[in-house]
Formats: sequence, structure tokens, C-alpha cells
Amino acid sequence: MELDSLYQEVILDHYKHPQHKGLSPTFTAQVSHVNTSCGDEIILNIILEDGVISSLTWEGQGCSISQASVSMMTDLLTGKTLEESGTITKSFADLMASKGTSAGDPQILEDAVAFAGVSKFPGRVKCSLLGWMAFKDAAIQAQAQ
Amino acid sequence: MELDSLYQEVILDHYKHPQHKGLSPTFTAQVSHVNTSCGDEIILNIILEDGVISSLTWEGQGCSISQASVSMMTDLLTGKTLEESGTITKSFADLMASKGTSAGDPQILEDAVAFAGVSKFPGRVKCSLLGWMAFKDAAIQAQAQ
Amino acid sequence: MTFSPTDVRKDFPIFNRTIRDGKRLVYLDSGATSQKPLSVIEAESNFYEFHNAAVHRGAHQLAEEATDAYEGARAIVATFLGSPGGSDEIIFTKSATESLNLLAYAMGNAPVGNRFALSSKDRIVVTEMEHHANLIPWQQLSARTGAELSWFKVTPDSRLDLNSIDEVITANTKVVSITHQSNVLGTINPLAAIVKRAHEVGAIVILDACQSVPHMRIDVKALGVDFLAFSGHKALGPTGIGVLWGHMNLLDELPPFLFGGSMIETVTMTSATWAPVPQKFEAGVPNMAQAVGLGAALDYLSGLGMDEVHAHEVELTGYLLDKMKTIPGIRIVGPTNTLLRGGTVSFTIDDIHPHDVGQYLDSQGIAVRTGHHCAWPLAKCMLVPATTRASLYVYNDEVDCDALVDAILGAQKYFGRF
Amino acid sequence: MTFSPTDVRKDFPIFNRTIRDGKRLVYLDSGATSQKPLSVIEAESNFYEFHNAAVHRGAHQLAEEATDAYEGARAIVATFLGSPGGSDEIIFTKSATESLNLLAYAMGNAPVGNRFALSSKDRIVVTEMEHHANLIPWQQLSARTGAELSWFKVTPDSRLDLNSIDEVITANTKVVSITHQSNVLGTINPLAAIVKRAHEVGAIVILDACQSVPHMRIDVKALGVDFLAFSGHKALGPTGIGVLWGHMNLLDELPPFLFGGSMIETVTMTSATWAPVPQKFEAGVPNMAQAVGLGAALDYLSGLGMDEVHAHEVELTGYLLDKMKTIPGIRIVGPTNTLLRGGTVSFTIDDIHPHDVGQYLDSQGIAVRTGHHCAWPLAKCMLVPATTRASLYVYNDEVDCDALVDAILGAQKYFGRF
Ligand SMILES: Cc1ncc(COP(=O)(O)O)c(C=O)c1O
Ligand SMILES: Cc1ncc(COP(=O)(O)O)c(C=O)c1O
Repeated sequence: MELDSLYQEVILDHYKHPQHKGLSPTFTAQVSHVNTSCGDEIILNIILEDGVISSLTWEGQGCSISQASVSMMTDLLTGKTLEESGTITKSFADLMASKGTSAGDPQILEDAVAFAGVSKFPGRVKCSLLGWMAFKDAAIQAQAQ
Repeated sequence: MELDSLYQEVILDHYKHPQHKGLSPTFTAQVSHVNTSCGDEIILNIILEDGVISSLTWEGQGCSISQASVSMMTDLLTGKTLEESGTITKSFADLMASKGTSAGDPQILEDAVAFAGVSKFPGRVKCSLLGWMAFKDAAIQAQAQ
Repeated sequence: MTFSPTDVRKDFPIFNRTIRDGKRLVYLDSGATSQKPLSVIEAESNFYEFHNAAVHRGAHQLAEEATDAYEGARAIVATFLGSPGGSDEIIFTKSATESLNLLAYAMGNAPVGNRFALSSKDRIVVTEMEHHANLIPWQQLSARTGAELSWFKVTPDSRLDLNSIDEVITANTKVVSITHQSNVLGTINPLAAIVKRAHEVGAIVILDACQSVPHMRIDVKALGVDFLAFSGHKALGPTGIGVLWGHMNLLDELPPFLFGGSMIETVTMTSATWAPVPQKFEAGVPNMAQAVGLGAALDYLSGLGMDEVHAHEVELTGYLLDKMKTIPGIRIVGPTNTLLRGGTVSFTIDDIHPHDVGQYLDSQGIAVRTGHHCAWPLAKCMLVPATTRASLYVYNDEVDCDALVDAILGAQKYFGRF
Repeated sequence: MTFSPTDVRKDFPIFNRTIRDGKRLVYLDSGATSQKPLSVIEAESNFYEFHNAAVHRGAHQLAEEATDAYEGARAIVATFLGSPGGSDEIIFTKSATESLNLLAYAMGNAPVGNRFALSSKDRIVVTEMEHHANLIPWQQLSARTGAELSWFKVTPDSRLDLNSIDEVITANTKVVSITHQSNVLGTINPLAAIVKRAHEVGAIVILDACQSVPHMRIDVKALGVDFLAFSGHKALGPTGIGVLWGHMNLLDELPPFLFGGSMIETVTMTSATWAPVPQKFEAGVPNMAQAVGLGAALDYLSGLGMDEVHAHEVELTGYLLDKMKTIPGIRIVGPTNTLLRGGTVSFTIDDIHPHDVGQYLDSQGIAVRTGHHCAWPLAKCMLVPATTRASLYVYNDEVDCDALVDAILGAQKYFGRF
């Protein structure tokens, strides 16, 4: 069933058991993003120490895809340098733009390659990018501190 | 030729030799009307004495239909009472709304029955009504004096 | 005798196609936009194939024919709405959104002394259940003029709270703009008391009829409102066409909105005067083919009979609500019976996010909408960040409702796996 | 190799019909609106028959397909104009008239500090040859903000008088809005000097490209303008669709115009924030089918080749002008050679009123437009209350020009009888 390529088990798992959810009391930068067409919201806290993302926590509400995506992203990016995070976000963005033609690089994206199936559903690409867009913003703001 | 039913000789004759053209130096009321879609213009002077239209003169520029129509109208209405003018304008308006199905009442409209052909050309009905609209306005204003 | 949705579907080419690998199309998203019968599609293409020309302008046969077709459509709309002033009270816009913005901007253009001029002494009234299209233009007008924006609240049972009507529509209220039927709740608002109170204090009443004109008989005179807006695309008509109706004496006094060709009387480099209504409000070469298509759409609806359309929807809504109420974990966001209610049914199931519900329904060939449905304040006040919305129309029947209910059960199973 | 107008005509269904009792249709009114090829008509009807749904909103397959089609059209327009920022710089409106009004109203909405905010210290510049759509919105903005309206004059040989460029575009000029090609004279305005001077003083340049986008290759970057507006219906596209192009950084700062669904980020009862460009400027369910039709139209034009289209029109215009100049009593209102000139030929004959000329031509199957062509100040400055206008396009050929010339001679005979 086509739907299963969208709702991979690992995605629904992150949705049910979100990682890094719950905002850190302090942060280098805090951003909030909204998906204007569905109303999904996310607040993201980043703590940047010597160019390393030492903490990435969030709060939000939304569909399984947007929530699972943030959860996986925070897993992936915590502990990475900003430079490494650039490679990862680029790789994820490319995957989501692939319209189902790419399987994603598991070396870089790990579990997030599960989103390959989402890229076949143009209506859901936005959902999966919500957290990543917020991260982009947060990283810029954190660097500006 | 269909065109000949539009451009009746008597119409082109009035166009070439307009009646009552040239504004009276005095007037009971003066109005100016514009056909917004072609830019045709007309200024109409009315002199009302004891309920009788003693003078109806005009100045203007426009197509043969609009100019001939004013010319015939001033011919028809000069010397008439306001009440009589009401019957005539009503009769002319009905003719123009007839889409070619009426021949017009020669007892009331005299030469102006030539406009029966114009009523078949929806784009020209407005032209033929320009002067008559101005007259309606002028009559109201003159009565208000 | 009422019509058969199965027969109606035969008039709509889109029902010949299938969804997601051969599934039957169950279209339950008419609240967003309706499907189009062949007669509407052909009205538009016939216009292009046989009569296309700029209306009111050319001195040639095509221009005459185009003008006839366009003005003929205007006459159809006037009759459909029971316009007391006939065709001249019908203004074609691109959408209800434009119609409502037209009113707000035109009022903003009103000079002091004009009855539409607003100041900080005045009040504008809306409701908490407005679509953004009937909320933000008034927020903006309020910000520009200083007029206060106030609103009717929505009760927990999805109705307008009219208890405080005299405190909401105050003596200084100049504009009351409300939706006829909520695009989220399905609630049909009772207008009589609001219209009465508004007119008592000298306010004008604007009706956002996007969700009522397609679904019930509308008689603007009987409703007593002063302006009414709707979109063609939700009423079987083409995209890109909307309507604003208003009383002639009001349209006469209202300043124009868009400026350009065909709406003028005279123009110099520094000034201009305006053509009579409706031309005053239709600047530029109009959306002619779309107006003609809308005429065909309203003709199609009249052929079904608007009372029959409404009766069909009420009956089907009752059928759907009764079935849905048997599903455990469902919450219907809106009235749960068919009293003063149209065929728009919003709901949530368990804690499955509406977007995921919608996706599952889609996999079964069922088209619904999910989200806040352009009525964010309402969503907040109903305490649901988003809902799934099924909206019924003339081509839907009990089989469609059964399919929806089965698929909701399927979604619960699918997402309950974990 | 250029295209053959005879072959082109075969793609346009309307040329299968006849005019006034069996006469061949000689359509010389494309300046008002163009005819539509079958591919455009079918693009619109295919959208309704197969993919119709509200874009960006529904969670279902039709909505995905509709969004693809709509956004695909946006990409086609972006490529056609050479939009440096790609699709996001393309805004769909209902017409050029709306595009230009959008700019004027949005600037009127700009708060102090915003680069578009105008005050009595500022100046807006237009020209004496503007269509009302690019004149009256600026008159009104000037009246609302106190900014001074100034303009380039037109010389007796139908060109913009650029001698006084520094006095017209003064240091306090904020907006220069001019037509690319006059819809009356056919004059193509040289932009380089104007753009240079405008940018020197920090003004933005808006191009009314209604009469150029359909007829020549446009590259917004090469032209150097900041905004550009055109209408689909004059470019083989459907009615009810227009385009506004602008530089992303400007569109970003420009406040929105129409308010409603899909253009927001967040909404409360008293405030709202905006979605990114282009959504910020597209409130409501858009004119989807018409956008898709416009995409097909631009594809059709690209298929012919815009350089070829322009070359064809220039050549044909030269042919027509040469023939017309042999008619005694004719006055061509506009340049009498093809230097910087498009295929719009306005004229008067003897003292036969243009409306009567047009009527005679119509009786011969020839469609032209007569009047002031929505450019009344220009008519006054050229000392002609009205003209007859023939405008050429891709489906016209020398046979059409010959028919026009013969019919003008016929009109002289017909009205010379008396
Ligand atoms: C030069 C010019 N500008 C603006 C317009 C207005 O275009 P529309 O009526 O399609 O909005 C036109 C055509 O009518 C035009 O020729
Ligand atoms: C109640 C209501 N008002 C206004 C609108 C706006 O209509 P449109 O988007 O067609 O302009 C809609 C639909 O989207 C609606 O449902």
C-alpha cells in the first residue's frame, strides 16, 4: 500500500515517542515557525557552544510527519558542528525535493531516510520541512549572538 | 445590405445638416452628457415657457447616429409641452429597446422611426439615446427652476 | 420530486476519473471548491471558440455577442439572488475575497460626509466564526480609520451568541459583516435579529454568502441585507469569478475600488469621474468567459431547484451525522443535528492529527480538507488546532457518506497500530 | 524560419466562424483582447475535467494535481519573463488593471519608514500616453498621500518627450510608472534613459507591459525595471488572469493588498501576519484554471518564438502603413514608420466618425476598435476625440491588411454618398 511508504514505522515511532521534546530553560536562540496552510506550530531552542550544537529542544503540535521530522532532526543535529549541520540539512532538503526519485544517504541522514517516501507526496513535503526551516533560522540567529 | 437599415438616408441627412445646432444664448437649463465608451459629447440648452419647450438647442461631437438623433429630437420636441415630450421620449425609448422588432409609431416619432434599424445594433443603441438622456435631465432641471 | 445524485454525477466529467490507483472519487471538499458540470466547462470554451471579444468596447459583431453573453450572465445572477434592482446591482469580481475587500477599500476611500466614511467614533462588527476573507479586510479598515472592531462570540454549541446583541451592535456601529453559513461548523446564522438591530442603529449589513448561495435559495430582499458576496467556484462555476450584490442607492454612493478602463466617465491627467454602477466597480477588461460560466452554473442549479438542493443536503447531513456519532473517539465540531445547519461536517478522531486522517482518506479515494479552514480564530475558540472537514454537495449521496465512515474506521485502525 | 499566419489561424477555433452573413472574420482587435488557440481553451477545460480542486489546501490527490498545475503555470510565466528570482516573483492577479491597482494600494498601505511610503514630499511620474489603468490608480494614490503626480509629455510625432527628463524625474521621485508600448499609437517607449534616471534618484520603475509582453521577447532583467504588469487575455490567454512581476526584495517589503485566506501566517481576531511572497499577494482561492490557461498561452507563443512574433508584426505593420498612406484623407495617429513601433495602427479618415468607420468595417467582417481606447488624455493631446484602431497579431497576414484598406476605401464611398 502506497500509504505505507509515507507512514514508515520509524516515522510513526518518532511521532508517538518524540525525542528532545520539551524546551530547554536556557538557549542561545529561540524561534517559532508555523505551517500557514495547516496551522502546525513549532518552537525550537538551540544552544550553541564553540560552533557545536550542544542542545536542540522543541515544543509543538502538528501532524505525524511534521512532529516526527522535528524529532529525528533534533536527534541528528545534537552534538554536530554548524558546518556538519549544513551538510545534513542540505541532504535532507535534497531528499524532500526528489519527488520519490532518491532514497536518501543513510550515512548522513540515518533514520531520516525514511522520509524518502514523503517526498512522493507534495502536500506533505512542507510538513516534513517545518522543523528544518526553524532550525535554519535558529542557527542564523544563534550565530549572530 | 444590412448596413443600410442602420444608416437610413434621413439619418445621414440629419448628420450632414444638423437641426437646432448652435446653443441659444439664454436657457432655462443646460446639461452636458458624455457617452463614456466612445467619448461622444453633447451640450443641450432648453428654454421652458409655461410648460412648453420653446427652444431646444445643442452643441456636440460624435458619430452620425448620436448626432442625427439629437438633431431629430430637437426638431420633434421643440414647441411641444413637457407632457407631450414625455410620450415621445417614451415611444423612442421603446423603439430603441425593441431589438429590431418594432417599426416605431410614425404618428408620434415622425422621421425618427428611421431609428428602428439602429435598434438591431446593440452597440449603437447607446449612441442614439445620448441626446434623449440629456433631454430627460434637462427637462427635470428646467422644471426645478 | 428531487434529483438523483447519481444522475447529477453523470453531468460532471471529473467523476469519470479515479483516484490513487483506481479508487472511486468520493469528493467531499466542495466547501473549498465545487466540481463543474460539463455545461459550465462548455459555456466557457464556447465563449472563446465563438464569441470572444472585449465587451462594451469594440464596434463589431463579436464585441456585441460577447457583451450579450456577459450581460446575460449578469441578468442570471440578478434573478438567482432576487436582486430588487435587477442586473445593475450585480458586480462581477474575481472572488468573494475580492468582493469583501472591495467593500472595505471602497469604504476606506469614502470622503468625510459620505455615509460610508468611518472614523474612530465608529464601530465595525463581525463574528468569531468568520473566514479570514471576512475578517482581515475589516481589521485593516479598522486600523486605517480608527474604527473599533468588535464581534459576536461563538457558543460551545457552535452558535452565534446573540444574547449580547445590543452591546455588540452599538449605536455607533456602521458596518455589520457576517457569514451566512460557517465554512467550518456548518452553522447557518439566523439573520433577522441582527439585520433588525443593525438597521435600527443605521448600520449596513454585509453577508458573506460563500457557503449559502451554492446550497440554498437566496432572496436578498427577504434576507434584508444590504450587500452580499459569493464566489462562483464554490457554486459549480468557474474559478476566477465572484459576485458582489448591493442595493443600488448604496452602490451609487459607495466610492469605486479598482481604477482603470471602462469604469470612468471622463478623465484628465489629474482627475477622473466615474461611470454609473455596475461599470464603476468593474475596471478593465472583465473576466468575461468566467462570468458566462457562472451563468451556466446558476442555470444548472436552478434546473435542480435550490429548495431541492438544500433539502438533499440537509437529509444527507442528517444521515452522515447519525452514522458518525456511532464512531468511538469522534468529536463533531459544529452542530450535531440538522437544525439551521448545512452540509459541512468538521470533526476530529482520537488524537490522530487531521492531516493524517485526510491522508488516509485520500488513500481511499476520499477528498476532504484538513486544517484551520481559513478561520483560525474560530479554531482557537473551539479549542481544536485543526479539524478534518467533509462538505457535501449535489453530487454526493449516502454511498459517499458510508465510504467516509468506513474510511474513518480504517484510519483509526491504521494509526492505532502503534 | 518564421511561422505562417495561415497555419496559426488553424489553431484558433474562432476562425472557423463567419461574420455578418458569411463574411470571413478579419480580427484586427487584438489590442483589446486576443483570440485563443485550442490548446489554451483545452488547458482550462482539462483542469476542470481532470484536476479541479483548491490549490495549497486540500489533503488529497486532486489538490496535489491542481497545485502542480497552478505552480507549473507560475514557473512558465517566470521563464517567459526571465524572472531573476524565478517563480516566487510571479504574482497572479485577475488582470493588468488589478496588478497596477495592487501596487498603488499596497504602497498606500505602507507605514512610515517602509520604502514604499509616500508623502507630500514625494513625486509619482507617469506619461501622457498611459492607459487609464496606469493613470487613475496613481491619481488616486497621489490624492490619498499628497504625493505630486507628474508626467512625460507626448510629442507631435507620437514619442515621449525625454528632453526634460531631469525635470520630470526629480530627486524626490519615488515611483515612475510607464507603458512599454502605447495601446493607441503603437509607440514603443525607450526605457534605458528613464530606468537609469529613475534609479539614480532612488525611484522604482513600473512597466505596464500589456501591449509588449504578447508581442516581443521580454527580459525583465535586461529591461532593468522593478515591477511589470500584463494581462493574460491579450497574450492568447484566458480572460480573468493577469500577472505582476517584481523583484523579490521589493515584493518582500511591499505590504499586501487583498486580505483573506492563504495570504496569512497567523491570525487572531484583531491582528494578522503575512505569508511569504507570492502567497502574500494571492488572497483566496485563486483563478487556477485561468493561470493554467495562461501557461498554455505562453507555451504557444514560445513555440512560435517571441522574436519571430515581433518580426512578423513589424513587417506586417510596415506593409499596412505603406498601403494606408496611399489613402487620401487618412491620418495615422502614431508613428508612420516601423521604428520602435508595434502593430497597433490608429487612424482617422476624412471627417467620418470612427464609430461609423468601425461599423462599416464590421459589415465587411473586419473587427476593429473605435473611441479613445481608455487613454482619454492622450486623445486630447493628439487632438482627436476618437480614432479607429486596427491591431495586428500572430494570426493576421497581408490578406487581412488588404481587406482593411479596401474596406476603408469602401467606407469613404459609403459615407461620401451624401
Ligand atoms: C497599455 C494597457 N494598459 C493596461 C490595460 C488594461 O488591461 P486589462 O483591461 O486587461 O486590465 C490595457 C488594455 O486594456 C492596455 O492596453
Ligand atoms: C465563508 C467563506 N467566506 C469567504 C471565502 C473566500 O472565498 P474565495 O476564496 O473564493 O474568495 C470562503 C471560501 O474560501 C468561505 O468559505
